[in-house]
Amino acid sequence: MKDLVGLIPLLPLLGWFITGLFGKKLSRTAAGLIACSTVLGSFAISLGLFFEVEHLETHRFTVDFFSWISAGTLQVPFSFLIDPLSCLFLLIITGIGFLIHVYSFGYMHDDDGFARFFSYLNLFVFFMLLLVLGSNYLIMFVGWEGVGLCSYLLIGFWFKNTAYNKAANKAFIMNRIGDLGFLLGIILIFLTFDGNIGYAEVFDKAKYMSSGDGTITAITLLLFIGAMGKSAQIPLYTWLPDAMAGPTPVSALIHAATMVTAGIYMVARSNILYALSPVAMEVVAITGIVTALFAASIGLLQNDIKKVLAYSTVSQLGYMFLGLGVGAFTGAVFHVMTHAFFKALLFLGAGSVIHAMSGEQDIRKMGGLKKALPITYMTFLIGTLAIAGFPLFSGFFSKDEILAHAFDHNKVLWFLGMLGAVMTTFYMFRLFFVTFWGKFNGTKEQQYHLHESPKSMTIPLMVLAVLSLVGGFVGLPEIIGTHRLEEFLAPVFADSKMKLFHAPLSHDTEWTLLITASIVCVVVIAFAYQYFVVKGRRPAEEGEEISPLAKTVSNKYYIDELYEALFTKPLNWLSDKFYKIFELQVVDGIVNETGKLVNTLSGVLRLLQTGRIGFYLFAMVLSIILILFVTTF
Amino acid sequence: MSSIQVIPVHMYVLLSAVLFSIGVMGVIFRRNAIIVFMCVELMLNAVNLLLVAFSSYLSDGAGQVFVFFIMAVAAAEVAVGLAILSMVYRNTKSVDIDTLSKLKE
Amino acid sequence: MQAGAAAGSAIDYIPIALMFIVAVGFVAGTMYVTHILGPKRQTRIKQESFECGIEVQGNARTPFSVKYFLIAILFVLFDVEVIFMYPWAVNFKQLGVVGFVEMMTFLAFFLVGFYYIIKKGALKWE
Amino acid sequence: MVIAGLGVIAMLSEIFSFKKLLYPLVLLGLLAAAVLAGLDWNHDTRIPLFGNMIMFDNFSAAFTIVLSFTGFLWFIMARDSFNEESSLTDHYALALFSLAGAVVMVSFGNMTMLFLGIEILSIPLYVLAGSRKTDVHSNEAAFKYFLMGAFASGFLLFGIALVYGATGSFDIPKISLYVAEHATNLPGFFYAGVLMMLAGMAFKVSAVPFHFWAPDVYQGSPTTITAFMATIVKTAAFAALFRLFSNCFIPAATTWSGVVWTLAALTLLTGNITAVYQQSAKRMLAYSSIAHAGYMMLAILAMNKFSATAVLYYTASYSVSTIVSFTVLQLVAAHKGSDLLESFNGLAKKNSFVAVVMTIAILSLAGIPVTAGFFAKYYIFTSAIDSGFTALVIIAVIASLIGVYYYFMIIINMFFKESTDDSPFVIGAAHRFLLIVCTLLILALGLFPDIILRFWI
Amino acid sequence: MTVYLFYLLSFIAILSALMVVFSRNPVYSVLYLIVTFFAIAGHYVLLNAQFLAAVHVIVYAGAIMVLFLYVIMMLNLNTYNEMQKANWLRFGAVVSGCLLMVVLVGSLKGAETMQPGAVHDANIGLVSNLGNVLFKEFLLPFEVSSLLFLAAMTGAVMLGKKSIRS
Repeated sequence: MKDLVGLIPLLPLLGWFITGLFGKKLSRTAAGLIACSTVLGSFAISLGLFFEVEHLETHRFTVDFFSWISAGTLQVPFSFLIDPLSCLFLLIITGIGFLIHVYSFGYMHDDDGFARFFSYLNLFVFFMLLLVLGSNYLIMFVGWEGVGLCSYLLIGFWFKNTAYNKAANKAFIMNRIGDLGFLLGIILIFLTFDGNIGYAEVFDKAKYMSSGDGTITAITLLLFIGAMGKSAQIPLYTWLPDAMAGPTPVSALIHAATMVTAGIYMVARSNILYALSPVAMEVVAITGIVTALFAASIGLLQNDIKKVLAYSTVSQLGYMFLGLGVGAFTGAVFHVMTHAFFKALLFLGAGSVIHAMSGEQDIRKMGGLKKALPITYMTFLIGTLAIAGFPLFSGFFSKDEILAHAFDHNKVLWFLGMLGAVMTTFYMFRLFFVTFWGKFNGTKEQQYHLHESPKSMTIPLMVLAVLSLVGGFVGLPEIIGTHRLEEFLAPVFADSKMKLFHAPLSHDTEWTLLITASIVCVVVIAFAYQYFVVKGRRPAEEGEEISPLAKTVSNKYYIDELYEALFTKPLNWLSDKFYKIFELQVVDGIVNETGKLVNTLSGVLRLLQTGRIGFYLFAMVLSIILILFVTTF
Repeated sequence: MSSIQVIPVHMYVLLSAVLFSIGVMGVIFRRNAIIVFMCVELMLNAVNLLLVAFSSYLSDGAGQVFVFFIMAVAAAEVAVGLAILSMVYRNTKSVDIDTLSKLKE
Repeated sequence: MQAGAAAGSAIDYIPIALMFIVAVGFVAGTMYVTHILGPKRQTRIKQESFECGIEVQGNARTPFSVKYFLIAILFVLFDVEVIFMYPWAVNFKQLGVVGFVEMMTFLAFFLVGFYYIIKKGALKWE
Repeated sequence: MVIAGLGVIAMLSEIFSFKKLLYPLVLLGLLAAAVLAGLDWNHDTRIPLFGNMIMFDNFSAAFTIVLSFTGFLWFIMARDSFNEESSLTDHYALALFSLAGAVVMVSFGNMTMLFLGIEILSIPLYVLAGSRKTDVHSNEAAFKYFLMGAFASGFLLFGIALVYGATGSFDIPKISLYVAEHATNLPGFFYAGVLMMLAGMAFKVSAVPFHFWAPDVYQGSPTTITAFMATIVKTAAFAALFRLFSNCFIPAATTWSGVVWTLAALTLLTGNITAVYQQSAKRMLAYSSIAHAGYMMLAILAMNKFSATAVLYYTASYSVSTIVSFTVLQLVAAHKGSDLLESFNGLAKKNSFVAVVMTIAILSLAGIPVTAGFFAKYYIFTSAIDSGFTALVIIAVIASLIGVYYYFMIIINMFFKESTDDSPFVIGAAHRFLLIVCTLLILALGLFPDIILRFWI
Repeated sequence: MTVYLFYLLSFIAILSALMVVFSRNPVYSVLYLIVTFFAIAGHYVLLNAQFLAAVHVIVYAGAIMVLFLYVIMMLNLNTYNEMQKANWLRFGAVVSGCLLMVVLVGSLKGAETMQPGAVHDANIGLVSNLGNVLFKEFLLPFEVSSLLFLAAMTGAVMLGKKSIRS
């Protein structure tokens, strides 16, 4: 297997080459098959590696290809590091990547850019694998930029209009800010660890450093800025909802399963550095929880099916960072895995719905789809239960692990986490009920065209459904069973575990937490059921949602009143304000202002270029005078 | 006897500095391209003077040989420059450096 | 070069200075002399240029023909090139064969340029 | 030897009589020059020639290779654009003279050679810039370039004269020896001389505030000539600047480093920010080339053991990417009849090959990984940080972020905009070959940076 | 005597240089520039650079300035009354010129202390010695300069020939 490591990224690259260069000549089927098979190949190899690594006593090995850069003190080999962490990510990327390739086969079938689409997808997979496999920060950075570029291309895949530029530029500027942080972080590492940027060297040195070192904090914070950009954390998150404009498989692969988790991977990879800096840990945790709550609350009022999922992705990413921040590295990675399962499932399900609704994305136009799309309906239900953390579904265990650590770390964090969970459950079931239950609200011909998606789309759905059903069992809390994933990942996080050791929770606390979570989940689902199914409420049309009170007087039900009082009014208000004020004004405002500022400056500076030689000569003379004056007097 | 023995070299430095500055001033003062160009020549001559002064101060021939090359280059520049000038004049009927500002911003 | 050894100051260059003075003086002198010797009967008629009754238009100095311009430019270039030969000529013996070869290469370039100009017909006098 | 290369070039250019043979001969000659330069690689340390007029060390050999290879690519690019010109051979001759000047500039061992090299580089370019004799813009470009160039060389000369006066020699080793020995008691006007030379060179590398000529001249000249200026002239000028300062004036660093710092910062910001506004792709590339000068000045400033490599690597990658971008620009402009950014619209649909190649070149200019440009910037930054210019590096990184913004404008236009017409976009075999070679180079440099870096270190 | 000559020549040089800049008629500018060149040639003679002085007169006064005059005549600029820059610009030009002068003079300190070396070789300016330097030490630049001339010729012809046609 070791010899085949090189093939893992190479195969998708090959696929990109073929589909990209000969895309026009190949038939659609051929192009699709090539793209899928390459990814499948890398998946097979990764699987092999996975088992191999488990049985190595060192649990890690590096594969050197060539000396990449050797400039004086700067010695960077081009080599891959295979260890449990990278293996897990390899499996997620290639596995889910493969499913999504298959899905796209059906989804994109009548798009004229079919081959181009697959070539981009393959290219993306290549860079993502590079990002994960690299044995030093530079390779990671290369992959990092690469995936950014591909997502840029894929978001714009369907865009022919100018409105695209704005969204794209926003995505672009935010990711750039992140990259700036990342790059500076790398350079700082380079300086601090005397010219090393390889994981092995850096982490070995870091092991013996004392906690709370200033430069380490700086490094970790800079890296975290990078992570914020990629993984859409406050304040660099607004690009993700915009990115939903791309084809749905793209949203599933890039903006749910893989790319956005690159930030998590980076932090998890540098766990030892973060373990050295409590400050950074706090920052990560707080950013995470704030983002989680915030995005969840915005999700409450969205009516575009993909927007809802986008905000939920942001909030789930927030949970992962919360996990990292409170030292639950395993939990975070675990959540990455389960989230990849169910969020990919949900996106693909949404895709299938959109496909059936012939392009309609507004849930208010849907309803009662469960008869028309049985498979989609079932799988979507499973996905929803999983994300809601319904007992024994995959989301349940991973979220619980994170929350347990949060509880152990600080009760407030736990409470907020629960609050977020409540909102998540509510908006997900709102989405679910409104879409699949009730009566159909679309146009006649939409209803006429309603149809279940082709096999190539439903099969991945089912596979993912199974995964999100049972995926949780690899990481049972020790009160129930064994946490296989933890054992598997142990070697990666061993050092940082030592650094921030804390006693495990007592068992009854664990139980209490588990049960609380389950009860809350069930109750909220019941609320949602009451509200949207029994009462048959639909989300308000545009403009009404400011005065929910008007709608509530009509019904006498105590439960509804309670619900209104407890959730809807404050949350609607909050959600509304967050969306309108924070997101639209503050974040986008800042981003757009930066753009504007540059443009204005440029407009001013260009005026210097008067085209008059006289002025040019004058400027030269004046500057020479200035130079001589400054340097001599 | 050579003047460099009776006149301190810094007088020459000053002289050529003054001439040079006059040249520069002319360059930014006039608008007639030819005059501007002549002022550039003036600057070059200030440099030549400086070089010669230094060379005979150091009793080193190199300086004067360098002046040769400067002259050669000056000749070449004049040839090309005036050719360009006449070409421009032919097309725009003007050698005013400031009316020639179509390319800008 | 015996003279070189002796030459040490501006004094030895008085002849040159004299020559300049004489040359300039001669030009100035003749101009002056012709000026005073010429008959001066200034009348309005005489002042006017005789254009069969038509008033003179525009500037008396008409522009030169462009076609000499290129020749003038080339003259400058060759002029400077030739100047490089003085020092060589003076030290011809001293520099010996090496110097000769050097100068020949220089001349080779020189002649290539010349050939080029001829070929381009830049010197054509049409 | 470099002289051999020079001879080849010069002689070649004179075979006016049979035009057919000239073109292949030129290409061969350039390759030969590159090979010859490569042959006397590592004739340990430096070979002084003609009483130190030329010092042919690894530095100059490497740059000679880069220059002649760039020249080679450039000639492939320029092939068609000269054909319609009446005097084809003149263009070749002038370009080759200018190239010869560039080679002299990178291997000078004496101020005289530096000066002559600069002039031999510039004078043909003044002419070439104006080679569209009836086009007013071309005239204006030539005029501006010439006038300001002459002015700037005046300053350079004054600087040389002052340095000569202070050190009593034009010979680079002698000067550096003198400066090293009398570092403490150098006369004041020596520093003035250094600064004036700096100003003169800053003009050639188009560093702000001596950059004003660049955008206008770049825009006005024929695109091929612009490509020549943007690649060969910049490379040569930077090599010369670096050679000069690293050999002679390091002891005087305290005087000039502050100035260079300011110039670099100004260049980075002005170049990148102004480019954002531009509507004409050609002009935008002009500003971007100004900005690139800023990055390279970081290396001049850093002046440590990787700087030479960094400059070499940067110039090489920058030249190749620039050649590509200008070639594509030229093709597009020829196709659409305008060099506005809009004329790139929908290129991906029309000719995906060209679009992809252009994208790679642009990414390299923008410094996105797996292209040469990224590592070029990376080395420059690391070498600058090694010498402790962190603040400037941060400015540079921010500037490069702005840079990426406008570079992506072109990519957006190519991929996400619809073209107004749908006339087919075809390119000749020569250009196709050129683009393929360059792209491979860009990627190769990006994937295996060692192939250049192994040289020095 | 030399000293007086020096001051006289310097005075002439500077004065006529100023006249070059400020006289309205281009032809006068040319003539004043020629005067400046003669003055500078005088300086060369004083500095024992006699050969250079001769060359200077031949090249500059003899060739280059003639060319300038020629162009002015050819383009018929002697009557073409040049547009003046805006007054504040001209003022600024003068000011910055003086400023440059001041700064330059200020930055050129250090020369006062330089005393002429004990051994002074008066003959370096002679043709033969220059020839030696030129053809021994400066051989390569000499050859390279021929390349320069070649380039200049090609360029001039390329631009100039068109002028005949049009």
